[in-house]
Amino acid sequence: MKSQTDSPIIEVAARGLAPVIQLIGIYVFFHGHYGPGGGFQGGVLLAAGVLLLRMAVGFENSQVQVPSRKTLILCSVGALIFAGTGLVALLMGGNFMDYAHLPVPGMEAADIRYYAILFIEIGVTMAVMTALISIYDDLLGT
Amino acid sequence: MLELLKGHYAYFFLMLLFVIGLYAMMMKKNLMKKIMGMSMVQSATIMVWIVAAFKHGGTVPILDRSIPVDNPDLYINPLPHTLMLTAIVVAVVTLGVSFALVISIYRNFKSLDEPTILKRMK
Amino acid sequence: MQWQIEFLLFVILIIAALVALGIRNLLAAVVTLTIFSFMAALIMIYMGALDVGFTEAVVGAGVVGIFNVVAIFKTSRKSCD
Amino acid sequence: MTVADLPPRGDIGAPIQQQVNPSGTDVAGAYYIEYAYRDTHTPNMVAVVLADYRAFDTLGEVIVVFAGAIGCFFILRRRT
Amino acid sequence: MNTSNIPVLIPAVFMFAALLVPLVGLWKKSLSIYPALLGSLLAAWFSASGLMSTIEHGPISYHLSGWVPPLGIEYILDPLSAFICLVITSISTIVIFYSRSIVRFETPEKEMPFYALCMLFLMGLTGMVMTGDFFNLYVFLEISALAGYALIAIGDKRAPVAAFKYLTLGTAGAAFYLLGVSFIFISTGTLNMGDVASVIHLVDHTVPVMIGLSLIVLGTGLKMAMFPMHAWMPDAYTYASSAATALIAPIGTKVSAYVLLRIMFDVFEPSYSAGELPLAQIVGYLGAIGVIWGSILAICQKELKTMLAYSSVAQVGYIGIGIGLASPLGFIGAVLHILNHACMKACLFLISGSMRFRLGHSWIPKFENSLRITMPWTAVAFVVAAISMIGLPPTAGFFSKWYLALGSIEQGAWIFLIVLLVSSLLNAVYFFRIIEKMYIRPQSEEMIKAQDQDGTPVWGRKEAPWSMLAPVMLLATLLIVLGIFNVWIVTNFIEFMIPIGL
Repeated sequence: MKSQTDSPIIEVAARGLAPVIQLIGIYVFFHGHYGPGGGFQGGVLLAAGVLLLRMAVGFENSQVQVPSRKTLILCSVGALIFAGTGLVALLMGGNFMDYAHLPVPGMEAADIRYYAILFIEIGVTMAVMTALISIYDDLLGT
Repeated sequence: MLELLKGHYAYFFLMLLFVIGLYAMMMKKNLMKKIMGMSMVQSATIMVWIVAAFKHGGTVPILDRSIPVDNPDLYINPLPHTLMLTAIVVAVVTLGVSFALVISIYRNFKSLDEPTILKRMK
Repeated sequence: MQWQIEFLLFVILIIAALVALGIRNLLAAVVTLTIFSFMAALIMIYMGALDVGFTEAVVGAGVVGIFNVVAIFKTSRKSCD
Repeated sequence: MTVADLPPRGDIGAPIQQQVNPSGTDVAGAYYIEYAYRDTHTPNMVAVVLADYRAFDTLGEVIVVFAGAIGCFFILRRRT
Repeated sequence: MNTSNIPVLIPAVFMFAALLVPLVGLWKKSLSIYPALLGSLLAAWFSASGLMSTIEHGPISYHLSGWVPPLGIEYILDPLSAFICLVITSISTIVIFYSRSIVRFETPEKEMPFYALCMLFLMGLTGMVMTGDFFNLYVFLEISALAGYALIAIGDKRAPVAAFKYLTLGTAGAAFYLLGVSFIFISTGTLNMGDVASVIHLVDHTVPVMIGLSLIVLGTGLKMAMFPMHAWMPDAYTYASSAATALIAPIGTKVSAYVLLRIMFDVFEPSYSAGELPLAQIVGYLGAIGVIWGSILAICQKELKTMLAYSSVAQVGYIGIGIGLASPLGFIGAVLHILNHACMKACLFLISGSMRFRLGHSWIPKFENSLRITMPWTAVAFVVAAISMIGLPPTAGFFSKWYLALGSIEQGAWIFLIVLLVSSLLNAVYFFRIIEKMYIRPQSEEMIKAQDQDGTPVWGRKEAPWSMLAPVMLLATLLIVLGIFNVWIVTNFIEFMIPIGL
C-alpha cells in the first residue's frame, strides 16, 4: 500500500472512481436537509474517496488531494467553525449554540436556523473527512 | 408466550449479540478478535435504541406533506436515531484508536497473541 | 408487516457474528464483519432509521473495513483462535 | 428475562412515544415531530435534532472525532 | 462575563484550548503549552466564581441552544458540581504547569498532541460533571476516555498493552452505561436527569429500571476502578509517562465516583438506590474489600508508581464506603475524600515524576538516604503527602477518614470502621517503608564511589528545577492548609451539597 501498485487497471479505476465517490459525498452533504445524510455521512464519503486513492495510487502520489501535513489543522479548523458559531451566538446575547441570535439581518428565526444548520454541517464535514484521513495516514505509519 | 416472542424477539437477539460480543472480548486471545467483539457489543447497544424508537404504522422521520405532523403516531421517533448517530461515530473512532494501539503493540512485541505478549512483557 | 424477513436478517446477523469470531484467517473475518455491518444497516433501515442505517452502511463497509485491512496489513494475518 | 418487561416493539403506548409525561413536561420525541419543521423549515427531523435541538451532542461528536485523530497522531507518528 | 453562562463556559474553554493547541503547536512546538495553561487557568477562575455565585444565589440551570430542558440539553451548576469542577481545574492547572520540562524529557517531539489530549481529557471530565443529560454524559465520558487511552499509551515499552486493556474495559463500561440508559429511557421516555427524577417513582418497581440502574452502576464502576473491576488501573498508571499519570490518576476516577453519587442520590432517590435495591450497600462493601485488597497489594510492590496505583484502588474504596453509608456524614466523607485524594495523589505522582526526571528511576529498593541530601524539598513533600495518605491528624487525609468513621459509627456499620482502621495501619506500613529508606538507609558503596569519581559536591545538586518543585511544594502546603481548614470547608461548602432525602 505504500508504493504504487503494479496494475494500471486498479490505478485507472481508482482515479476514475474517486471523484464520483466524492461527488456523491457532496450530494449527500447538501441533501442532508431533505433526506438521509448530512455532515457526518458526507464527510465519511469524501474521506472514502481520498482513502481509495491513497490505497490505489500510493501515499506519495495522492498528496495532491489532501496533503497529510494539513489534515490535523483542517480538522481543528472544522471543529472551530462549529464551536465558533456557538460562541458567536453566545456573544450576541443568546445561549451557547442558540442560532436564532446569530447576527443575520432581515431574516426570521426559522430561516436563520435553516442556514445555520447548513453552515455548521460544513464544519462537521471538514472535521470528519480530515480526521479519518489523518487516522489512516497514522495507521499506515508514514 | 407467542405474543411475547413476537413483540420482543428483536430484544432477545440483541441481548444474545451483546453476550457474544462480551464473550469475545473476554475469552478470545487474539487482539483483533477482541476488537471485533467490542464492535459487536457497540452494535448491539445501538440497535437496542433503534428498536425502541420503532412505531407500528409510523413512517420515517422525514417530513412528508401528505402525512400531517400534528399526530406524532404517524412518524417514527427521531430522538433515538439522532443519539445513535453520535454513538456510531464514537464507535468508529474508538475502533481507530484501538487499531493504533494494536499496531503499536505489534511494533514492540511482534505478536498479537495475548499469552505471547504477556510472556514477552516479563 | 413481514416480520419473517426481519427475523431472517437477525439470524444472519448472529451467524455472521459467530463466523467472524470463529475464522482463523483475520482477513476473512474482516470480510464477514462487513457482512455483519451490512445486516445491521438493513435491520436499521427496516426499523425506519434511514439516517442511522445509511451511516452504518457507509461506515461499516467503507471506513472500518479500510482501517481493519490496514491494521492487518501492518500486523499479522493469522490468528491462533 | 429483563427485556420481557419492556414495552413490545412498535407499541404506540410506550412511554417514549407519548406526547406528555406524567409529570406534565413534553416528551421530546413527539415535540420534535410536531415542531421541527415550524422551528427550522427543515424537513429532515433527524438533521434538525442533530444540529439544533441537541447541537451540543453533535459538537461533542466532532470533538470525539478530533480526539481520535489527535490520539492516533500521539500514539503512532514517530516524527512530525 | 455574565455568571449565568458559567456552566457551559468551563467545558467550552477547554474545548477551544484543545482546538487551538494544534494550530499553535504545528507552527511552533514549544508554544503549545501556553494555550493549555491559559485555558485551565481560565477554567479554574470560572469554576471558582461559579462556586461562589451558586452558594450565594442557588443553582444555575443553563439551557443549551436555548431550548427548555426536556427538549434541549441542560447544564446544571450546583454547589456539588461547581466544587468538583474547581478541584479538577485547579489540580490540572498545577499539573500542567509542572509538566513542561518532563514532557520534553519523557515524550520528546510530542508536546503538541500531549497538551491537546490533556485539554480534551479535561473537557470530557468537566462536561461530565456539569451535564444534566444522560446521553450528553455518555458523549463526554467517551471524549475523556479516548483522550485517556491515548495519553496512557505512550511511555514505557509496555504502555500500549496496558492502554489496550484499559480500552477494552473502558469501552465495555461505556456500553454497559449506554445500555442501562436505554432501559431507563424506554421506561420513562426522557433523558433529562431532573425529568427522570420527577417520573421515576411511577416506574421504579419495574424490572427494566432496576436492571438499567444496575447496569449504569456497573459501567460507572468499571470506569471508577471499583474493586473487582480495577484490573486495568495498576498497569496503566505504571507504564504511562509521569505527566500523563499525574493528570489522570488524581481526577479521572473521581469524576466517575461523582457520577455515581449524582445518579444514585440525586436522580434516583436515596431510599430507592440504598433501600429498595441494595446497590449502595454493594458499592460500599466492594469498596471495603477494595481498600484492604489494594493496601495489601501495595505493600508487595517494588516500583513507586505501581504502589501508588494500588493505593489508588484502596482510596477509591474509601469513596465507595462513603457512598455505601448513604448518610449525610458518609456523603461529606466521600466528597471531602474526592478533594483530599486528588491533592495527595497529584502530589505523590508529581514526586515520582521528579525522581524519574533527576534519578532516572523510581524503584523503591534503590532508595537510600542520599535522597534526603540530593532532593531535600522533594523528600519533605513526600513525607507530608505520606502522612496525609496514612491519615495522621494535622493533614487533610485524616479528616475525610474521620467523617467516614463518624458515619459508620452513626450507622452502626462496624465492618467499615474496622476496615478504616486496618487500612490506616496498612498504609502506614507501605509508606513508612519508603520514608525509612529515604532517611535512614545508608548509601551503598557504588553510589559513594560514583560520587567520588564525579568530584563535584552533591549537596542539593540534583533537586528538581523550580518549575517542577514549586507545584509539588504548593500541593504539600495545600494538604496541611486543607487539613486545618476542613471544618470551614465542610460548613461553608459541603453542607449545601447534601441531596434532599439522604
